[in-house]
Amino acid sequence: MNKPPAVRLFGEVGARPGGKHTLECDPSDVGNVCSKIRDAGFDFLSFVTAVERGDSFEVVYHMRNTGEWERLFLKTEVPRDEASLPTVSDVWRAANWHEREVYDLFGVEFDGHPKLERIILHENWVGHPLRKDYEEREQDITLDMIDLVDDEGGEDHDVMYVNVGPQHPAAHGVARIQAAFDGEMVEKVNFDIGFMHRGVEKLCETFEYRQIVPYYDRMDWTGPSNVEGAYVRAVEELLEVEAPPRAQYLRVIASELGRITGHLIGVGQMAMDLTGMTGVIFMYCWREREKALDLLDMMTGGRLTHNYMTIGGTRYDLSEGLEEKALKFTKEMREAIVEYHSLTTENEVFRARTVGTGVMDGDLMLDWGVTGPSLRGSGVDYDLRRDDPYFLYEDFDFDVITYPDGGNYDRFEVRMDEMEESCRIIEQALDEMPGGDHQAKVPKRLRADGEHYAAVEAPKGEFGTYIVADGTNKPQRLKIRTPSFSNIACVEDLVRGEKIPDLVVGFASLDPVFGEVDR
Amino acid sequence: MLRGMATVARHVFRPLFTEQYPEKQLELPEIERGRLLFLEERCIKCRQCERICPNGTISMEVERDLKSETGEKLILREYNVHQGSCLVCDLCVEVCPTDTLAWATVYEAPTFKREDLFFDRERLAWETDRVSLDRIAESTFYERDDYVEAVRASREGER
Amino acid sequence: MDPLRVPDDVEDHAVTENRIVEWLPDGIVLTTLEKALNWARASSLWPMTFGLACCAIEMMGTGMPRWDVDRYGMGVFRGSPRQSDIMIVSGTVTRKFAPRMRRLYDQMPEPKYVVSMGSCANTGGPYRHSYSVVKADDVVPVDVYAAGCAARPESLQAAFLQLMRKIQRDPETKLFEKLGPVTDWSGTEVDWEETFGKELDE
Amino acid sequence: MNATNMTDALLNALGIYGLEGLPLLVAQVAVGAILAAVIILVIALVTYYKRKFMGDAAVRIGPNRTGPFGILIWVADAIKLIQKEDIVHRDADPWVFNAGPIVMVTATVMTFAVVPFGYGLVFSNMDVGLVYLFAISELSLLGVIMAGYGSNNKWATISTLRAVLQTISYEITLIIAALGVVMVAGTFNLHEIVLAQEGTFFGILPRWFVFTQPVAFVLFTVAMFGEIMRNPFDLPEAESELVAGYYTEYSGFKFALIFFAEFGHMVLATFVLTTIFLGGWLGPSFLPGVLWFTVKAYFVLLLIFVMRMTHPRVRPDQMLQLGWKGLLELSFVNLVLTGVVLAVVA
Repeated sequence: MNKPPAVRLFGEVGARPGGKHTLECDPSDVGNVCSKIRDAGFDFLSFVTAVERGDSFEVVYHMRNTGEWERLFLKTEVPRDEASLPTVSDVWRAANWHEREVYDLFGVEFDGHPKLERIILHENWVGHPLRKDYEEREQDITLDMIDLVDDEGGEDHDVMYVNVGPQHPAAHGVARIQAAFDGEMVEKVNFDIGFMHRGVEKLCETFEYRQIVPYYDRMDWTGPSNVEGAYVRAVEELLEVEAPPRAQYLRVIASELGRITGHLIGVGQMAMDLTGMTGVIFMYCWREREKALDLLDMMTGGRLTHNYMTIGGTRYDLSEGLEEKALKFTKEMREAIVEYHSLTTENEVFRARTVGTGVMDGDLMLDWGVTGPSLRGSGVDYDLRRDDPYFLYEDFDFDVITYPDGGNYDRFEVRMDEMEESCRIIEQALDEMPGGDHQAKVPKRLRADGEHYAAVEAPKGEFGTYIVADGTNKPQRLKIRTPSFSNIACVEDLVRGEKIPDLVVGFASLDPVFGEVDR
Repeated sequence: MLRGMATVARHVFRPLFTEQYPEKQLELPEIERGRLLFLEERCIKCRQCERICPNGTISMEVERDLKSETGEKLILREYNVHQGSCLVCDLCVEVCPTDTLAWATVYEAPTFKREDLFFDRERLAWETDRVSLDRIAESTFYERDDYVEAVRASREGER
Repeated sequence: MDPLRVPDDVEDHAVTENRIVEWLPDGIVLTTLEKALNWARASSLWPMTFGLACCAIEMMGTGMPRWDVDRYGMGVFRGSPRQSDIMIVSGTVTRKFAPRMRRLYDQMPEPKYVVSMGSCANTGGPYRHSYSVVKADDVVPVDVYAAGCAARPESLQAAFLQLMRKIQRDPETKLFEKLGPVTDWSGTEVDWEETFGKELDE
Repeated sequence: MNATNMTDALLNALGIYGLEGLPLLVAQVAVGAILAAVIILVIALVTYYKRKFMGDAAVRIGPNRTGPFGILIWVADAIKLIQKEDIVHRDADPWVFNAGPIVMVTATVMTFAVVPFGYGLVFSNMDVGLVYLFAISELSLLGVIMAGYGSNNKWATISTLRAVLQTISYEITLIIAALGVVMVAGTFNLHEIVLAQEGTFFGILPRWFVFTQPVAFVLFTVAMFGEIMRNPFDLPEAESELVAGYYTEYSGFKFALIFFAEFGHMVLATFVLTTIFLGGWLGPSFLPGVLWFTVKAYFVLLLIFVMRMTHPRVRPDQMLQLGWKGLLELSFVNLVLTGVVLAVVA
């Protein structure tokens, strides 16, 4: 079992080894190989993407063995003109949306996919923007192209088709859920995302390495400092730069503060969806969040868009007076969490509404590619901070919170408890802050070669960056693996047969952020 | 159920958390990034800020003048900062070798027209002078008191 | 023609003419009535629960205890566009979303106001070279632009105050002592008539 | 003030006696209009107070710029809503759509006629006051149905269905619980129900029905929350699910009417609860009766506000379960027990 999986598996699954963690195979074999890989214990598909290599597309699959913590890439090349290969959405459910995304942005077709349509861009969009030869043109999208209701289902008059969103109080941004209601019952939901698609991946191909960091801030706007880590970690590992320990500790503090702010929004919004806008719990959450934002502001110079982590360190050293303020904050935060509990989990109505609704078991969640608190709410003990340590997280003593039942209530509780753990980590980091410099020496012009994937545990789950560098000072392709994109894909299974209120709450319990979903 | 109601009732008697904005403004940390300032006298026209800016917020026009009387080889024709698209990322300030660029902790800029967010050279100078020079002078973060004094003196001289 | 551009026949709503005042004869009650109406409009701007991107978080924060826009009477966030007066374009407007945003705007009853919040809505901001991003004023007519990325709550509040001023058409109004008179970038005071006079006359 | 009818009392106070026929009618209408205006003012002030209190509970300020302490905010809201564009969208049924809010407001204001604010301070001292109250307040449900149906909007439809379900489920409990009180008091007249609560037990505990009919009180309160559609039973207008419920499509003045009717309903509920269970205007004589009434109603209002801020809303099926499988049975048990006790005592 000590051999790297790629070496161990290649004979078994009928593929060529392409590197330490990489297998290669022919496009026509993909379905076959993938089901064998899955049988070998790789139960989690992180992402599927494509990279343009001259006249062909290289389609990359990234799998994870959550039990033994092994990772594996599978690569296959399809010609540009007839880009088509078999789907693996029957092997991992998670592949469904990822393949649609590749189809949408690259024009690679997946045979046998249940619903191969554009997922992010408008259905009338011309061209595939992530192809290198894509030319921007006037897109034919006008006012009267708003299709109000998806009328598939024909003459079934008992079912009411309703658009939840894109502008809806519970849409958490801009998502469109085409739902079919039978009375109060949710029969079917169909997601339409991409309203916040800003084309970051394409933009990043035109940027130098250090210009990309601020764009990461703007993806998860509830806890930006974690997300910066995803990029910084990937680039540092690619360039083999190591940030000094002080910088790592500072990054941990920023990340955990970001996690608190992110979870406060997640917790508050879910409670607000349950209570209505008159509920006070969201306001109380914001009170603590403002305090955390003040700390981040002191630390990074920005309230929401920090751009704090640099390649090889952090932008600023620990500001004066931050330590005592942070300690005061963690103390107040713990008191506030007790208050939140008195308003939510100790409330009978809250329990009646959340316990036992939106239940999904851990295996199915993994199959959908769900990560983060939503997965841990289903009892799967999986946290990148512990399983794949970064930023010296191995120095810290913290618990990975899991709750067994996988309902809305459990996901809520995981977030509440994780905030307390974050407070603990912040206190430890401040206590054991090492001296030294906060920025390593990094060449002004960064050039990288090779490819690398690294991920961090963001408030929503595994936030990863897959960089393909070609030796210049700009990445050739930057794939951003965002947790929310995979997380909300499971909503259609999560809410089927539930009531309308539970559709809203179940969606909120996954805590999606649409900057991440659509990028 | 009752504990939740007690929590709410307790909060009625808590001190208010609100900052009454227009009357009271927060003390912002010195490193707060608000608005970009440009101290033209320091600029060596190296164009690094223009290059590092991810979305072309900064644009400059430099002319080569070999027969210049002042001895400077490069003349700055234009220097524009479009506040309306600035993403306050700090890259330009970091990259500037002569501390020409700086942040002021000024954030209010409501305008009725989009064009008003566009700062050309003249306007930047005015902005630097009026809005933010005091704040920079008070700030120890940038360590440039002498420079601020010099700029102010030169401006007063012009008038 | 850019399909997302505002059609020419849509009336420039920036300061919408008051319907009641229109058919009243010029004279005694007119100014007082108009003042009262404008005061009411400015003091009771109900925003739409309309969040787009990063700035939406700051917009939410502006409604929350720390900044509390309810002080200006703006605390009633309405989910339905039919009941809201002000649309805060709080984030990036993408090509896919733009038609929807226009529809939301059309669903709002007159008089309605739009605040463009943050760099993305102002100019496309960080994404202005992207293939899928448009500006807010390509889609809807904007009254006030709030700068920042993401715009701080204070910045948004300053924009609200400016908007209230614009609605009241009174540069000297007491609500806004802190902001002082409206000046252009060179420090000279804006000629109110010149800036808004056209809209007043129409 | 001996007259038990506020209209007559006011006319008497103005020195107008012995009117008959048409002049009497005109005078009554005029006085009624004035009193209705007072009620409207009270409700408007309650909207202001609600915003202030909610602000307080959320450690923020609430309106404070319009007028001293922001007290004119409701004026601004009202003026603004009245002058807003009135949209009747293409697919709506204009007659039903327009009539809905009017029915709601009329029903709400009419119900105040039988509420006794003090000794003799009642607009219309009917013998069937309680029956009238339940009957007329149900009319506003008709308004809700009209609004929801006329809107031709899917959210409004779902909301209307919920509203009807909820009102039917809780109305019965509400009435049966109130019947317990009626049995003890021996009358449907609200004025006399209050009078029946005079006196004290053992010289300390007032003889209010909250103490003699505690089960009925609890049932009535819960059913009342269901009836006025407030948290935790605010299913019909659930903002986070149904956008704005049955009034999603309303704008401007009609929205103002609906808003007003909702608040009116809430205020009415506090008044009724005060009258039936909390001894109305009764209290130690160092304060006038109207003030006692106000104080009691105020605390009931606070209860509604705090409930609204604290509790999540229940799911429709849970709401039905509670209504039909819990409250209804209990209310009947209470009714029978009251009868038995009364028979024994008699």
